[in-house]
Amino acid sequence: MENYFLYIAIFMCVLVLLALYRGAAGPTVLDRIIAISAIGTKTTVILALMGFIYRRSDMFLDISLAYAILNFIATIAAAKFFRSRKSINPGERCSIDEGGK
Amino acid sequence: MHDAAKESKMIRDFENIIIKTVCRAIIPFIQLYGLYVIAHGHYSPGGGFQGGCILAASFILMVLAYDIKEMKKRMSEKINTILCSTGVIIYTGIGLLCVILGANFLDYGILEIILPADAEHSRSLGILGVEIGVGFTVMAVMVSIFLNIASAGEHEDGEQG
Amino acid sequence: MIVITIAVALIVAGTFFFVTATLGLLRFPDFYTRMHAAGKGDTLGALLSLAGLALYNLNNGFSVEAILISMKILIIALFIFIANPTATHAITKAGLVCSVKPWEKKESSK
Amino acid sequence: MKYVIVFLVLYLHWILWSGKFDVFHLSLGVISCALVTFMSHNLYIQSEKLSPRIIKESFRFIKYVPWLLYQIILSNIHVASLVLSPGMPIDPKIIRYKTKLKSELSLVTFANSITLTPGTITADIVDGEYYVHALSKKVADDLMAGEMEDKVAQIFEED
Repeated sequence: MENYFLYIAIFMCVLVLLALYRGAAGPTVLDRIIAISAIGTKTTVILALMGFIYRRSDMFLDISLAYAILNFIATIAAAKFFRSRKSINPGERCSIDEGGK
Repeated sequence: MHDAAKESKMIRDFENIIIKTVCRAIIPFIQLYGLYVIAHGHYSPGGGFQGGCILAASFILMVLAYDIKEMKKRMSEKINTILCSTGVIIYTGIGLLCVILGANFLDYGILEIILPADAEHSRSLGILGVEIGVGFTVMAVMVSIFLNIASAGEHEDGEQG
Repeated sequence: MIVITIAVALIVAGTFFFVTATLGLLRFPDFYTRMHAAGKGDTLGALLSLAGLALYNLNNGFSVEAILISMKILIIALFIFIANPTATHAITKAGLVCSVKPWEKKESSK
Repeated sequence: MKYVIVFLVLYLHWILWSGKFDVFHLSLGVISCALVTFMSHNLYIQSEKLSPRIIKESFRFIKYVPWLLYQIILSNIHVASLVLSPGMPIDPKIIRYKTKLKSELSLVTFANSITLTPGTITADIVDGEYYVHALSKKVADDLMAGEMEDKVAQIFEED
């Protein structure tokens, strides 16, 4: 059964690589943020699977939850950054004083 | 009149009811999880540094969902500084206590003289104490670094930058 | 035995949704539509996989430790269930505020 | 009263995560939960006084979750078929949806339900109007039928 989990985990690592393509090639920066967020969700599940592979679920589940929390906070932070900046192009920055359109 | 309308629109832009409500519901659990990581550092992965980071992350999430003013109601700069130095005092205090009792710095086994426990247990208690100190310091330093960067050194309102 | 079968079925179903989420992330034309694939396919995939793991963990009998570990897995699933749509919404709103134009069908046909 | 409820909920979680039942760890849990309760009790429960409605509401909410899961699976299969079909017959557009919900919690529940159901994302809430980005006509029509909104309104007893 552990072997089976190992195959699933490896398969999901391949999926992470595919999502990483979007992260590297995404035309806008928001695409990259989505890709990283999706990779984070997959990593949470991979960590839980690793707990079963190594028979140390209690340990790996703690890491898994911490990863999920930090992934959530990172996504919210990136979203808030672009929301208050109001532009996704580098260099073109509308400050709040003159912006607010 | 026109300015007032513009201002209210701007405020609404940043107000986000969904993020606020969800963060409100999960921040206490994140804080509890950070304390759990600190307290169980000697059994499971984690410890002072990691737990402190998670605690700091909960405060950062509070800043992201509300603003810096709301966070400072809960944790003012003064309390932050006090926590930062208290953590260092706990850490060095336990270390120096070991030296005073005649062992090396942070050699917890010697603490069995003053604690009602054998060497094994006093060692684990000593590690716990040190981790609590490290956790407080890491949390306070992370939060103050975040506040300084987010407000461009002013600690005023995070929306400005 | 039947518990293991159900658990494996759940995990495989979760993996299937992960696959469609990743394919959608690669294939869809613009940022909003990619968000549809990535945000929701991943949530359901993670939910099903974690539920399968929790079920598999219980097949060796109902000791206190096993139940606690299953509950932990379910708490992680619950956290993802609450947090993921919120993150998706946050990024979508960021896209709207940054005035990223949504892709529409007519534009592609002309 | 508020403090007690928050403390009990947090302590349940502590026991779940800790998994150790000796006196030392349980007392550490009491200290931690008291600290968190002291720091952020008014985050978790914001209303000033508690009414017994909360218990009814949470029971109805628990009944609502399986239906939501069923809907999520159905529409996820729909989106999966969209992804896998070669021509990708999608027709994304932003629709407006006027809601009748009032309270904050029901608005958020409905918004997250919309976001969780694949094919639709809540992009914004402005003055009781949802801006929803819909992936295809089918999911937009499903949303406009208003079944989900009725269910959410039923949970929080709003009409």
